[in-house]
Amino acid sequence: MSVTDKSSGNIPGSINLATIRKKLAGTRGREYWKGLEQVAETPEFDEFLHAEFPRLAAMWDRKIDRRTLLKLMGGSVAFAAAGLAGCSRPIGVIVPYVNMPEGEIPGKPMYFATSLTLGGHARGVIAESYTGRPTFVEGNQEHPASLGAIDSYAQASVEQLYDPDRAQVATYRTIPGTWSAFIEQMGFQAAKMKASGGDGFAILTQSITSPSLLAEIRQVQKRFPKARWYRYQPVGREGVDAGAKLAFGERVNTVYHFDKADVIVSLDADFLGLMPGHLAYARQFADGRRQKPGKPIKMNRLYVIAGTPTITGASADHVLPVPSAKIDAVARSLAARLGIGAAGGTTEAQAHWLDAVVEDLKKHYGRAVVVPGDVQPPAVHALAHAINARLGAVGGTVTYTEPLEPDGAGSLKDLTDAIDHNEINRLLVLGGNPVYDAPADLDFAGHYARVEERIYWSHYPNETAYMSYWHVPAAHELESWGDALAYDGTVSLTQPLIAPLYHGHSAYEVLRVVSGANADTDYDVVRGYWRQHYRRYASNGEAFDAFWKRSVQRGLIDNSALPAKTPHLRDDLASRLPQPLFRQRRGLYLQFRPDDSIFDGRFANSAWLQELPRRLTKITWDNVVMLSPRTAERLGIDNKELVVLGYHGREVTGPAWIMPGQPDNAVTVQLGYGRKRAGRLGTGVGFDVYPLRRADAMWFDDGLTLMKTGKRVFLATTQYHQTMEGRGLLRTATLDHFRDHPHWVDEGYPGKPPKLHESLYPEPAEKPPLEYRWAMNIDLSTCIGCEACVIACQAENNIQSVGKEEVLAGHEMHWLRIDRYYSGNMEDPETYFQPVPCMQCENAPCEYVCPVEASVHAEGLNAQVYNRCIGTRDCSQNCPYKVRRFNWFRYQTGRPTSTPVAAENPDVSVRQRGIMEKCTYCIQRINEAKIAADKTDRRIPDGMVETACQRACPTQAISFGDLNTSHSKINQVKDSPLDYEMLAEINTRPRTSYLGGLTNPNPALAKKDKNA
Amino acid sequence: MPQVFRPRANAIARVLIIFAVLFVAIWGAVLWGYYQTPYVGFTGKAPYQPVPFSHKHHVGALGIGCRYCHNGVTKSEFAGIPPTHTCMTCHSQLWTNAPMLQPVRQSLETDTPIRWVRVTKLPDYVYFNHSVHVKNGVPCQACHGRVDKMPLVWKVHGFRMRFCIACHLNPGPHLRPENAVYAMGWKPKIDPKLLAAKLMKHYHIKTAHLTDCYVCHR
Amino acid sequence: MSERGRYGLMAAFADADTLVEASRAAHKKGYRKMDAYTPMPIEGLGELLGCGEREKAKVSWLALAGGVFGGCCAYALQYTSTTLGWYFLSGGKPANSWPDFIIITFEMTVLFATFGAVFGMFWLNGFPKLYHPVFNVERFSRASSDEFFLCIEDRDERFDIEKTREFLEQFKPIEIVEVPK
Amino acid sequence: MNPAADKKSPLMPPDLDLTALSDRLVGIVTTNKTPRSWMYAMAFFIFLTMVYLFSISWVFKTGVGLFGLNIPVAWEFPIASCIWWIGIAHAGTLISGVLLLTRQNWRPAIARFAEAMAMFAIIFAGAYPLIHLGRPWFFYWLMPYPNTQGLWPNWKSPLIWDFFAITSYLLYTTCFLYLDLLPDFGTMRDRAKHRISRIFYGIMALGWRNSAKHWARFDRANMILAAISAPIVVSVTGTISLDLAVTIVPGYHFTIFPAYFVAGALYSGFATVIVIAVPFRKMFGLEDLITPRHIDYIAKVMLGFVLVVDYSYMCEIWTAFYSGAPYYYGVYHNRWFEYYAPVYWTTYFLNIVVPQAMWFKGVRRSVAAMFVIALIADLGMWMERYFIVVTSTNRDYMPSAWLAKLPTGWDFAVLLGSIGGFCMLMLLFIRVLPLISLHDMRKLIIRKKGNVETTE
Repeated sequence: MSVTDKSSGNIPGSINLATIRKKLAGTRGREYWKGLEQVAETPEFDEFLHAEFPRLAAMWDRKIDRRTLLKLMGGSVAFAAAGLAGCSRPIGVIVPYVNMPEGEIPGKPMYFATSLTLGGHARGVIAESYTGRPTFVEGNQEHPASLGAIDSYAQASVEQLYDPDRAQVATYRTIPGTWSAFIEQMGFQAAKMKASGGDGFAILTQSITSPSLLAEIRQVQKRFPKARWYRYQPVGREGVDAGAKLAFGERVNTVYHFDKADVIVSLDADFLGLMPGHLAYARQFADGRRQKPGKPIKMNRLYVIAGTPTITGASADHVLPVPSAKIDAVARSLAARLGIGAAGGTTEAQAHWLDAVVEDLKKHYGRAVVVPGDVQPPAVHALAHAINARLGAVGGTVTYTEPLEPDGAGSLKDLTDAIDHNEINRLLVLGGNPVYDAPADLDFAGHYARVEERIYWSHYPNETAYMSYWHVPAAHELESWGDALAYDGTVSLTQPLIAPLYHGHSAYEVLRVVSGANADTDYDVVRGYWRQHYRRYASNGEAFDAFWKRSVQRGLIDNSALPAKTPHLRDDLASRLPQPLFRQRRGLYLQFRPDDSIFDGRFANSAWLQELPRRLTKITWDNVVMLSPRTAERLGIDNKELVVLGYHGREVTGPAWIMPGQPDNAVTVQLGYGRKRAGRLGTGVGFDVYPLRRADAMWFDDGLTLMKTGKRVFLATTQYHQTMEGRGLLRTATLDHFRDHPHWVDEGYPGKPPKLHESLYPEPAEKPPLEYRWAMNIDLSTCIGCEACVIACQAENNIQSVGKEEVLAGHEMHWLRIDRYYSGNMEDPETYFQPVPCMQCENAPCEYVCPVEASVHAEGLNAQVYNRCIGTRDCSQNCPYKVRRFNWFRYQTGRPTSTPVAAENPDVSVRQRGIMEKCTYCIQRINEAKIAADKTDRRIPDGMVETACQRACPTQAISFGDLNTSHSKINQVKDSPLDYEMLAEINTRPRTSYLGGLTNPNPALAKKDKNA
Repeated sequence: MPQVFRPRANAIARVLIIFAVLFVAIWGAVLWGYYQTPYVGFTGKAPYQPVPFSHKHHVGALGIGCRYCHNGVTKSEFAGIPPTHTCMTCHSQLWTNAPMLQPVRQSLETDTPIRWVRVTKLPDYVYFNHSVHVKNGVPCQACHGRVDKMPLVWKVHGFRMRFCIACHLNPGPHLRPENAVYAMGWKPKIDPKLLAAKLMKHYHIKTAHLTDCYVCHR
Repeated sequence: MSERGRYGLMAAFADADTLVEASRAAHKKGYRKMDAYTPMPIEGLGELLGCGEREKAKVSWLALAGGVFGGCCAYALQYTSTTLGWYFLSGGKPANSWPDFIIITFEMTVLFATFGAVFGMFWLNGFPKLYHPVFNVERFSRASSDEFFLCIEDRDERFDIEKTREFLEQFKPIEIVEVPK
Repeated sequence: MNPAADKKSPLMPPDLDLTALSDRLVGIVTTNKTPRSWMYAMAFFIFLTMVYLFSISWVFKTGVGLFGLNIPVAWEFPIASCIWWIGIAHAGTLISGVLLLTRQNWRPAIARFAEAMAMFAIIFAGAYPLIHLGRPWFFYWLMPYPNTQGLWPNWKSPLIWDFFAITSYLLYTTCFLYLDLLPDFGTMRDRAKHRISRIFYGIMALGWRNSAKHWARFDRANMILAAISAPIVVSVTGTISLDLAVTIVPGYHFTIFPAYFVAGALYSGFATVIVIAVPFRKMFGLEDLITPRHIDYIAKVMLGFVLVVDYSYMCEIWTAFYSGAPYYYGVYHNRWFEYYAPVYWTTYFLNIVVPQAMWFKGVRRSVAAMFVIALIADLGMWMERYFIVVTSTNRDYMPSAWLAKLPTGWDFAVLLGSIGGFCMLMLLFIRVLPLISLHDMRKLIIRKKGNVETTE
C-alpha cells in the first residue's frame, strides 16, 4: 500500500495508460509479470522455504548445497566450511526491466480505478498492482455503487483472475485450437452469413448494460438484419421489468434512497445483500441507524416481510416470515390498507402486524418506502410502485430512471422455441453457462445440441463449453477494457491491469470476429465508442483525450447517472392486477435463492468464496435445503439429514438445514452448486437445484414434496453454538431503552477491569511511551453481516483456504470471523452479528505463555512473529477470544485450495506449516504509512491507515485509528456511551471495542425487545 | 582374580574425561565460528555476473552516483536494478560494440531482461525498506561497504538479525548528514559522538520501539 | 610377591562384627593407613579408617556450592537477558518479572546441587580408579557380595609384615594375603 | 526398623544370606537362559516401539494436524500423556528418595526398578511436547544459547519453566540412578562371566571397591540426593500444572493444581510400580523378595494419595462455583453434561469409587486384585489428565468458538507406542542390571541379624 498515492487520491492517468498500452502490446502476460518478480525464480518454493529458514532454503534447492548440508549435519562442519567456502553459491536471480514503464517504481504498488460487474451491474473498484501483478481490489470511494466499499464477489475477482482452471486456450470440439484458426473459420462463415442476411444466426448474452457492447450488438444486427438476440440471466429481474410495465406501461429503473427514509418496508427484498446497488443501499441504510456523537438520538425503522431469512431480515426491527409465494397476498393487503386494490388473504397475526406497519407508514408520509424483492412477481412490484406513490415516496425515497438495459432481446424460452422450429443454425453464447443454469423444463442442453454451429465465449471450460464447437477463453475484467452502468446509470469504465494470462479475449473481439468485422482490440472498440459519444458528459469543449484520461483515472464518467423521471402510474392499476397467486397450496413451497457466496454458480471454483461462511448458516463448501423448525418437526426431518425434493416429477437430494426464521411450509434452496465441470474445486460441491427450476416459476412455486432418507451428512460449519449463554459478549438494546439508560452497555454486565493496584505488577508495563496507539471499534448497530470484511481480510493477508475436510476438522484459517447469535423463539428469532478480529489486548494472555517470544507486544500491538513461532499453540489455548489460527498442515502451496501465488500480497509473509497466525490490524499498511510519514518527519494523519476490513465494510461499521491523535475518529467513536470492551472483566484490556447494538422496534408491535 | 584393568587404565580414564570435556567445548566453538564464516554469510565472494559490470570503474573512477541506476532507493523498499535502457543511455554511444557488452545489446534487441545474479538477499519474512533508511541518514556504505572499490560486487556483511539489531539499538554512529548518505568512504569532520547525537536529533530517530518485531517482520 | 612390591596385608572375615572388632583394635594399636572393604556400608567404620564427619561434610559443602552456583547463574541469566540490552514487552508484564523467574532458578539450584553431590563424591573418592592393587587378591571379588576385608597398607609406618600378620591372626580371619602393588 | 514388621509375614525369606542374595539377583542378569515370557514380551514391545517411531516420524513429516486438534482444542493427547508420564516417574523418585530418608524397610526390594521406571518415564514424557510442536525442528529455540538473532527464551512462559523442569528432572534421576547403581556395578564386575561384560561393568563401576571410605561418602551423597528428591518431585509436576494454572482459561486457572497434580502423579506412579513388579516377580521367581506385604505398603500409599486427589476434585468444583463467574459454571456444565461428560464420569468412577477397595486388607494383600486396581488407577489418572486438558478449552469464553474434537488414530498410535517403548526399556534394563538393589538388600539382611549398626 502506498499512502502517498492513496491520500492524495491521484491515480496517475496518462502514465498508467502508457503502461497499459505497453502491456497490451507486450508479450504473454504470464512471463510479463513473472519477469518483473523481484524474487528468485520460483516464488512458491521460495515463500515456502524462506518462511522456514533462509539459509537452509538457499542451500536446499541445489545439489551441491544439499551435499554440504548433509556434511553439516554429519558433523564435519569445519571441513565443510573450509572445503566449500571457495565455490560461490548464487542466492538467486534478479531480473530488471528492459525498459521500465514510466512512473513504475519496483516494490511500490500502483492503483487503477476500474469496475467489476455482477449481473451486468457495475461496482467501481480500485485495483492494486505490484509491478504489473494485480493483487487486491478495494472499493472506489468516488463510485456511486461502491462508495469505497466492496462485496465478497468483487473481492474474490483477484483469485479468479489467477485461477489455474480458467480456460487456457481456444478449443474446437474440446481440442485445443488457435485464435487465428478461429478468426479464419469465423471470417469464412461470416461471409456465408452475409449472403443470407444472418438468417439462423443468434446471439445469447447475459444481461448487458455496457453501452459499447450494446452498440456492438446493434452493429451486428445492422450487418445481419435477420440475426437475433436473446438474453438469459439465471438470477434475472424479469419480475421487476414486468412489474414496472404493469404499473407504468413502460420499463423503468428504480433507485431507492434509504438515507431519506425513516420507515422502510421490504417485501422479500434483500437490498442489503444482493440487489443492484446493494453496497450503496447498505451505506444509506446504515447512516440512518448510526448514532452520531452530539446529534439527537434517532434511527430509521426496517420492516421485512421475508420469504427466507436474509441479512436484510437480520438487520430488521421487525420480521414477518411469509413464504415468498404468499407475499403477493400480503402486499395486496398492505396496499388495500392504503386504499389500493383489494386485500389478499392474510392470517390474524399478519393482519395485526400490517395494521401497525401501515400506521407507521402513514405517520411518515414522504419519508417511507416500500421495496419489492427481485424474486417477487410483477403484481408485487406494481403494488409497491403504487404504494410508494401513495406514500409520497416518489422523487424522495424512490426515483425512477430510464431502464439500464434496452429492450429487444428475446428470452431463453424464445430461443429454445426458435430452435424447435429449426430457425437457428448458428448460436453465439456470450458468457453465462446456460447448459448448466437454464431452467430444466426448457431442456437447453438438448436444444443446444441441435444447433449446427455452437460458439461459446467464457472464463471456464464448463458444462456449456463442453457442448460447444468453438470455445474461446474470455479475458477477465481485470484483463480487458470495457464499460458498464452502475445501478443508477453511472457509466463505469473497466481497464486492464495485466495482459490476458490465458490467451483470453474480450467479448468485443469475439463478437467482431464472429460477425466477420475486423478484430479490433477491446481498447480500440471501447475508446472508439466513447470518442463518438463523450460529448454528452464532457464539460463544454473538452477534448476527448482529456475527457478520456480523466474518466479512466476515476474509473467512471462524471455525472453520467441517469436523470430521474416520473413515469405516470396507471389509474386502473388495481383492475389490471393478475389474480392472486396460490389461493390454495399444493404440497410445500419451493423457493430458489442465489447463493451468498457463489451467486448463480459462476464463482463455484473460487476457494475464497466457497470457504466464506454463508452469511446466516455459517456453512462452507455446501448448499442446503432450508426448512422452518415447525415444518421439520412436522415432517420428522432431522438437521443435516438428506432429503429428496420432488417437484414436477423431478427429484433432487440434498441435506436439510433447520433454519430459524424460515417461514413454515417454505423450503429454500440455493442455486449454483452440484457443478459438473466447474474446475478442481467447484465440481461436485453441493447439489444442483436447477433441475427443479422451471421457466414459468423461476423463483418459487408450490407442489414440492419432501421425503426423508434417514441418512445424515457432515456439513462444514464454522460456528456450532448459536446462543450466547447469557454472556455479555454482544450487547444490544432498543432505542427507547438507550434514551432512558444512556449507559446501558455497562449496566447488568460483568464489570470493568480491576483497578491498577490490584495487580501484582506495576501497570501498565510500557517501554517509553508509544508514538501511536492503534485501536479499532466495531458498531454492532450497523454491522449487517455481509462478510465482505472476512474475505477482504483473507485477500489482504494471504490467508489460505483449507477445504471442506479441514473446515470440518475445525482448521479454518479466517482471521476475522463474524459470530452470529440467535435469541428469542425459533420461528422468528432476532439475529445478531458480531465481527471478531484480534482484540490486540494490552495485557495479552497469549503473549506471556509463548516460550520463544513469537507472540509479543510490538508498537503497542499484539504481534505474532511468524518466523519465530515454533507452534506450541499455548497462545491459542490462552486466548479468551479464540481468534488465533494455526497452520495444521502445509496449506500455503501445493493444495487445490491454496491461494494462487501470484494473488498473494507481497507485503505479508506467507505462513508456513506449523505456525500460529492472527489478525495484525494490517500491520503492513500501518508500517507503510509510518515509513511514508517518517520520511517526511510528520505524524500519520488520522484516517490515512485503513485496515482491509474497515475499507471493505459497506456500512462503515468498523472504525480504526490512532488513540494518541486527539480528536481522531476512533477517539470520538470510543467516547460514545455505547462503547464497550468484550470480556473486560478478565483484564485483557482489548484495543478492539464494540458499540452496543441498537434496534428501533415499533411500540405497537412490542414483541421485539432486543435488550439482551 | 578381580583385577580387570592394567595400572595404566587409570591414566587413560583421566585423559579420556579431559578429552570429553575439551571436545564439547571445541565443538561449540567450531559451530559458533562456522556461523561467522563468509561461507555461511555469502560474504566476501563476488558471484559471476552475465555482464562483468564494475562498480569500481563506474562509481570509483567515473563517479556515477548510486541513484543514477538504483533510483528506487529513495522512493521504495526496493533500491531497484537498472533496466537495460539505463545502461544504453551511455553505451549506445560508448563501447558500442565491445564484446563485453554483447548481452546488454542483445537484451535490448530481443526485449529479454538481463538475468543478474543476486548478491544480497534478505529472507522473505524480513521487510527491509531502503527508502526509510537513506532518508534517515543511513548511508549505503553502512550495509553494502565500499562498493566503489569492488570490481564485481560482493557482500560485506552477513546480514544476520544481530547486525540489524545492533544498529537499531544504537543508530547514531552509523548515521551521516544528508549530503553524505550516498558518499563512499566519507569521514566525519567533527567528533563522531557529537555528530551522532546531532544527527539523531536531526532525523528525529527514537530508538525505544525500533527493535519491536513489527518493525521488520509482518 | 610381584616385582612391583607390596601394597599391604589383607585379611578376609566371614562377618561384619569381626571386621569391626579388628579395625577398632588396629586403630587402637595405632595403624592409620588401612582400609576396610565391605559389601555394604557399616556405621562407624568410616571414623576408624580416617573418613570421619569432616570428610563426609565435604560432599555436603560441594552440593551446597553447586546449588548456589546454579541458582545464581539461572537468575542472573534471566535478569540480564530481560532487563539489560533489548527485551520484549510480553503480556503487559515488566521486564524483571521476578515471580516468573523463581521456578527456573529453583530447578537449576536443585540440579546443580545434585551435580555437586554426585561428582563431588566421585572426585573425593578419586574416581575413576579402574586399577587398584586390592583387586589383585583372588578372594577380593567376594568383597562385593559376602565377605569383609581389612587391609593394612605397607606405607603405614607401623607396618611390619610379621607383626601385622600376627596382629591380624588373632581375629581368626578366613585368610590373610599379601596384596601386591 | 519396626519390630511390628517382624511379626507379620517376612519381607524376605529368613534363610536368605548374603551369598544366596548375590547369587540369585546377579544370576538373573548373568544367566544364559532368558525366560520365554521375557522373549515374547520383548518381541511385542519392540513392535510397539516401531509403531511409536513410525507415527512420530509421520507426524513430523506431515504436520500436527494429524492429531485430534483444532482451534478451541489446541492441546490434547500428547499433553495429557506428557503429564501422565511425568506423574509415573515421580513414584520412582519418591520411593528411592523419601522412603530412604524415612528408613522404610520395604523400600530396598522395589527402589531399583522404580528408579529405572522413573528415568524411562521421563524420557517419554519429555518427548511428547516436542512431538507436539508445530515446527519440531526448531525445538532448540527453547534453550538459552548465544544465537545469531541475539534472542533469549521468554522466561515468563510456563512452557520454558516446563522445559527446564523436565530437563533437570531427567538429569537428576540419571544421577540418582547411577549413584545407586555404582556398588552394584562393582558386584557385577566381580561376578560377571565374560571378559567383555567384566570390562563394561568395570568401567561403569569407575573402580568402586567397597572401601569403607567410599561407603561413607557414598552414603552422604545418597542422602543429599534423597533429600532433594521431594522438592524436585513437587516442583516438576507443580511446574507442569502451572502450564495450565497460569493461563486464564476457566478449568485451567485453579490454584489447587500443583498439589492436586502431585498427588495424582504419585497415585498413578505407585500404581505403575505394582504393574511392573507383579509380572517381574513372576518372570524371575522373586515372589519371596517382592512379597504381598510390599504390595500392601504400596497400596496404602496409593490410597492415601488417591484420597488427596478426590479431595482436590471436590475442592476444584467448589472453587469453580464459589468463583461466581459464569465461565466457571460453564466449565462444569460442560464436563458434566456435554460432549465429554462420559470421560469425566468414567474418570470419577475410576479414581473415586474403585480405589476405595484398597481399604480392605484382603484386597491390598491379593496380588492379582492389586494388579487390576493398579491398571485401573493408571487408566483413571490418564483420563483425568485428558479431560482437564481438553474439556477446559473446548468451551471457554466464546460460545461461538465452542467445538469438541475426537482423538485420531495417530493419537492412540503415539500413546500406545510410547507405552511399548517404555516397557521395552524396562525389560532391557533388568537383563543388564540387578532389578533389586544388592547393597540395600544386604543392609537389610545384616540388620535382621541385628547386632551390627549399618548406616541407613
